[in-house]
Amino acid sequence: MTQKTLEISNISTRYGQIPMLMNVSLEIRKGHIACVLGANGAGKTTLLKTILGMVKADTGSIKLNGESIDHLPTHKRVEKGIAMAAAAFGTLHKMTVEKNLKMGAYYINDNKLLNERLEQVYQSFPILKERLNQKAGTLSGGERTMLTIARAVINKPTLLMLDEPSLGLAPIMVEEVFRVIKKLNEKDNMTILLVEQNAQKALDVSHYGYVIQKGQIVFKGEPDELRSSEYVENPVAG
Amino acid sequence: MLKKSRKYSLLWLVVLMAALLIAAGCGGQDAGTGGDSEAPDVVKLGFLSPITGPNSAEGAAARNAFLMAIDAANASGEFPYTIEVIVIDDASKPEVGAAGAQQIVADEKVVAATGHWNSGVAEATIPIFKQAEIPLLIWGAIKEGLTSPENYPYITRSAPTAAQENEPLANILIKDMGYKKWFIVSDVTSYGEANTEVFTKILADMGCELLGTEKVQEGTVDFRPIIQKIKSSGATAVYFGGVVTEASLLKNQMHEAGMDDVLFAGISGIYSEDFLKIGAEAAEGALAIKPGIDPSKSPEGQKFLDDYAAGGYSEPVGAFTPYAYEAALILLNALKQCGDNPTPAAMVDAIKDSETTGIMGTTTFNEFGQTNNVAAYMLVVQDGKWVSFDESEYATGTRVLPQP
Amino acid sequence: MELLFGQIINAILLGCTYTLVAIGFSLFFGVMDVVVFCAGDIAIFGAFSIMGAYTILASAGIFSVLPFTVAVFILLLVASILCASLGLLTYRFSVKPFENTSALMPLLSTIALGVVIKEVLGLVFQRVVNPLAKAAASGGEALAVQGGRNPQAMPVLIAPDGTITERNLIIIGVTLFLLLALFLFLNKTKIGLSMQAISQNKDLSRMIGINVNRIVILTFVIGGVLLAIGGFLVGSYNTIIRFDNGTMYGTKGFAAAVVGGLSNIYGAIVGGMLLAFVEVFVSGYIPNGTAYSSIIAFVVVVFFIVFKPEGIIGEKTVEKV
Amino acid sequence: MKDQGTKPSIPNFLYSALGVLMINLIIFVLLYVIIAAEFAVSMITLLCTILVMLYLDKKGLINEIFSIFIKYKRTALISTVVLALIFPLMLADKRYIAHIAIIVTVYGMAALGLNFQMGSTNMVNFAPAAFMGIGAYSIAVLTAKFGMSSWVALAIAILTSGLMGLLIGIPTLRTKDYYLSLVTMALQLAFTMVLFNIPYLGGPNGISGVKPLSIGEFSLVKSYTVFGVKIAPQIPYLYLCILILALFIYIAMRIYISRIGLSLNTIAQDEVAANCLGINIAARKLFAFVIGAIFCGVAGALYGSYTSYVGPDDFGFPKSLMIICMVILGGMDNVVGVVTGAFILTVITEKLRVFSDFQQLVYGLILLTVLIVRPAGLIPKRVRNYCMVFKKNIVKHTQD
Repeated sequence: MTQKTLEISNISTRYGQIPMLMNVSLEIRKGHIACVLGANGAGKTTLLKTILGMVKADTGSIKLNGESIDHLPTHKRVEKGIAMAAAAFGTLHKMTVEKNLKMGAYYINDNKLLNERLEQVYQSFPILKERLNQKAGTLSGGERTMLTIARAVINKPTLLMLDEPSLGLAPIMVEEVFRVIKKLNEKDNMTILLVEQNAQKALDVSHYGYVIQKGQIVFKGEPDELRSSEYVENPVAG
Repeated sequence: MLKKSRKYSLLWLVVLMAALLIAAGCGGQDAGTGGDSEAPDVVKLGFLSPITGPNSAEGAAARNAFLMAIDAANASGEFPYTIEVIVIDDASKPEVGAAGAQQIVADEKVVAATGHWNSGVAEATIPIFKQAEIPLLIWGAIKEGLTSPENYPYITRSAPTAAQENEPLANILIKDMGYKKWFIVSDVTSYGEANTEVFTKILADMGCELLGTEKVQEGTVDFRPIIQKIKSSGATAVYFGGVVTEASLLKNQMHEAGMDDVLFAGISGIYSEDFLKIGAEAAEGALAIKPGIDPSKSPEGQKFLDDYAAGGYSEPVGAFTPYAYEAALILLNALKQCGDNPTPAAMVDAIKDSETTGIMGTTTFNEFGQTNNVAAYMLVVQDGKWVSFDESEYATGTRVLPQP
Repeated sequence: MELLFGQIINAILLGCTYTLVAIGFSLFFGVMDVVVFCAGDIAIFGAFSIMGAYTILASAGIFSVLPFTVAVFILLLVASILCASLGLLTYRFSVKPFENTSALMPLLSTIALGVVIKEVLGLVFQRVVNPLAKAAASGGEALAVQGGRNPQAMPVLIAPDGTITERNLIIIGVTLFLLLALFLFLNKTKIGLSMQAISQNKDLSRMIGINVNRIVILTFVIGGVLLAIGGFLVGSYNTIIRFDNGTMYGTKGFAAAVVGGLSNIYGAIVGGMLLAFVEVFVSGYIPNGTAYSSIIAFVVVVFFIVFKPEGIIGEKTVEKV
Repeated sequence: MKDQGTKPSIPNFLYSALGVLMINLIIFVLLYVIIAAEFAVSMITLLCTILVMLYLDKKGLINEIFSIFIKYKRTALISTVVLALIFPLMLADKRYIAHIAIIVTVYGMAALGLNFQMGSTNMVNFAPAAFMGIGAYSIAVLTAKFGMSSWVALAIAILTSGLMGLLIGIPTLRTKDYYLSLVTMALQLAFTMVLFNIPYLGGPNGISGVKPLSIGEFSLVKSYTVFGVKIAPQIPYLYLCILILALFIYIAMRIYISRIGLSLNTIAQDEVAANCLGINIAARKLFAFVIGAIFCGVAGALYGSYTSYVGPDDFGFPKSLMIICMVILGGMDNVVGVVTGAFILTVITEKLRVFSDFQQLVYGLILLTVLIVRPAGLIPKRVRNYCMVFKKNIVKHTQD
């Protein structure tokens, strides 16, 4: 039996009068990486925010591990194990890297466990260990992306959502980021929802893919199916 | 269609204009039908004082006293008409006062007005009364230039000016007691300004040393920087030219800084129960000059105080409350002179030539409307009470004021 | 020399009162990104609530039974609760409705709320002496006596000239204690850290799982308590509280916060002290300077805003596009 | 004021010149009743009017009315002018009411001035009263101390207030939002304190003996007898004020529909974007400050010369707050709304004189309520329509 970590059915949201998402449905199996591809303004970030409860859905329902989380506020959803990493949202720029990570582990009250987790994170992200006492605001773009991912991972979330991790990074950093993502999935068996513009890279690591356009899912399928579809062959310009 | 409507519109305009003009005309006539020759049933007086705002205690007490006098007059049956008072609250703001003055002069039955605790407000209303040719008798504002040849005879004043009030104080403190080193603190109001100006001049005339002048904004609560300054200046006496709250805070904080060896003297503005309340123990030994004669010394005055106490008013008698009462007496006296049908013009003459003996002595006006009655007496705080200086333990020598 | 020393003490004391109000501004600004202009009025409300509580409790005869410190504690507690509630009201009616509008709306609405608070205080209390000032001055004996009778003179502790009195030490001490407590709270507790996180990045904080609403509400509660104590000190320092002083403390506190750097709580201390020193020294050393002290203080503020808007210890922010 | 609740359109017969006339007439009758009636009647009428206005606006009928006015603009203009001419005559025997009317026009001008900064450009300027003060003190000093003709003095007052607007505007170019507000607030507070402390300007005593405006020998603040009827001394001055207010409204509308107005709005929306569009932000902001200062300055000058006394108390922070309140209450960036706001607040202030202890409280509550319940004001800003009142198309392509 395949467990579904996340099940979204018929979500619609609006920004003021403007519809942002229309009847979006998607699901992620446990231990899979699913990617959502789409252009700027297609509604990718809104989708993630809706899952996290930062944007209210007008209709539809969201289930995490088969349990409805529609009524929960954002912080409760985080407690349930959804973590989101988004470089575009920035960091706590006046705090040190270490504090940023600790703030990420907001719900861990046990100091021993916290230190354990921190150690694990340092192992996965050696780049951060060198920067522990540096203020987050002074990090480079790649380091910042790593920090946001690390901060999300520290909770060992049921579902990790990554919002355009490759955005604005040098090619070599992009490679690195996707390597980390793959490792998180394979080694730590983490379920990941990856939202990307960089379709090729995303599909390389994903198990399943969706294409979103103007707030609607227009295509879904295995990575290979997506690759051969019109949506990816003519990648939507960013 | 458009043309037609335009035609209609013009027609309508004409009709409309005619209708409105007629309405306006009727309105005008209605108001005009006040009998001019017959004796009126009602004669109105205007009264302005700050009933709300920072000086509300003084203003309300003055209103009480004024109304008390008018009610008594109405009850006495001496007048063939009822005297009504339009009480206007000027809130110590010139603009509000000016609007109030407009309200008074707009009433055709008004024959005279009296008012003002604040000189600034008086400045704003004087042109209005002058222009409406209605006499204004000032009972509380003390700035020098309010009564002047230009304003005469419409503007008269039964209260002393700043100079008339400060001179007796200076005479006692400088000539009699010998305080020579002064420091002046005042608030930045026209009252404080007027006092500072006059007192500075007096100090210069009497050959005293003025070691510094500081002006504070109304509402200041922290006088400590100034007190340090006074302390290091070596002044033996502090003159405060403002009103009660700031005065009592200054005295309080001086006491706190251990400066009981410096004399604290002020103008009538600090003579108030609040000074004692806020100053508490620190108020001891503060001096204040009060214009007029002590009401409790004369039977009429004592009667006024008793009546006021019996009236059950919440505001205590202030320094100028007797003046408001006196103003009522002056106006009533003038009304009597005018006979059955008083007019503003008749009142102007009646007031300027009046000679009224009330609770403050006899009031007559000089060639530009200023009162000739300039009595004043000094008070001192003794055991949390204002006591006439001559009767205090300070005068007998039981207690001593700071050394000059 | 004695003059200088005395004036420095004056400036520090005045600076303490400004600082406490300024911290309120910084706290609210940090977390909500709004200028809560009625902070000064909340502080004055705190002072009045102490007074009101005092009057009520004293008439019930409670103070004659309790020791002085307990009595003061009770009064502070009452004031804190009332101010915290007022802080909540402020949030509910003047800040929350404008979360998604132009940043100037909450500024205007809190100014309006400040006017309302001030006028209501004025109507209810007019100006009354703060009895606690006297109570503190007399070491508790006068507690049972409302304004008026026989507070004892301050015991002189360290005294070149009697300027440093017990009360002044209490004021400085309480301010330092509050600052220290605030520092520890912000850096060592989860709530404090969350507040910092929210002030740096609100969306991210929600994403991390911080219950932003709860923390914001808590901020207003804590701010209210701080301001209540600030009001208590202001009242004790001045020995009098006026209903309309809130506007003055509000403007000065805001100015101090801006001079120090609005989003930086420690900037409030620097700003408050700077402003107080400017005022006291203009007043104390320039002949007839008192009239100009506030003007010069404002000129300093304008200068800072125009030439160094990030404040003395604030960090320069780059315009986000 | 009979509206069929269900029908979201205006009865047909109002779509005509006659309708315009009727609406105008109703407006003027309401104005007259509100301003001249006794306390209770006036307040109830005011309240009902506001409720009806809100109702009409909810149904979108206010815009309909505006469009009728635009359609029949000639009738609208003529009838408005005629009514504006008649209005003071109706107050001929009521000096107090005429006084209120003058104050209304004065604050109308000041609120229009502030609207350039606050409404159009979203710069909350806390110093409109200071600008008024500069105008008032200019005319006071020039006429009372130098004995200048009051018209020359008025012209110089315009210059000085414009100059002050420029001076105060310059530092604000570097600042935004709160910081701008604080700068203007500090300037406003400092302004009053400076007035209090300059002996030449009379300190707290202010300056009295300001000459009233006059045309030749014909003083505008004087009682005249026309056709045997003694007319209140305010009436000539009221005519002048209405004339100037009308002129200001015209200027404000012209600016609103011009490119400048549009660019001010753009700056209000997004300064960076405005800059990218090639709008000279500095020039536009300064323009908003200067013209606003001039409007306020003229208002102050007219006020000073009318009361013949100026004092620092009249131009303090509470006054600024009141003017801000007017703009917000009426509707930011809406010329008609702003003047309406000035009218309502001034009348309330005067009618509530008896309760002047509550005056500030009432302002505070009004401001708070309006901000929470209806932040756009009584008559909200409408979508731009460039062929509105005037014939010429000033901007051909709308971008809204």
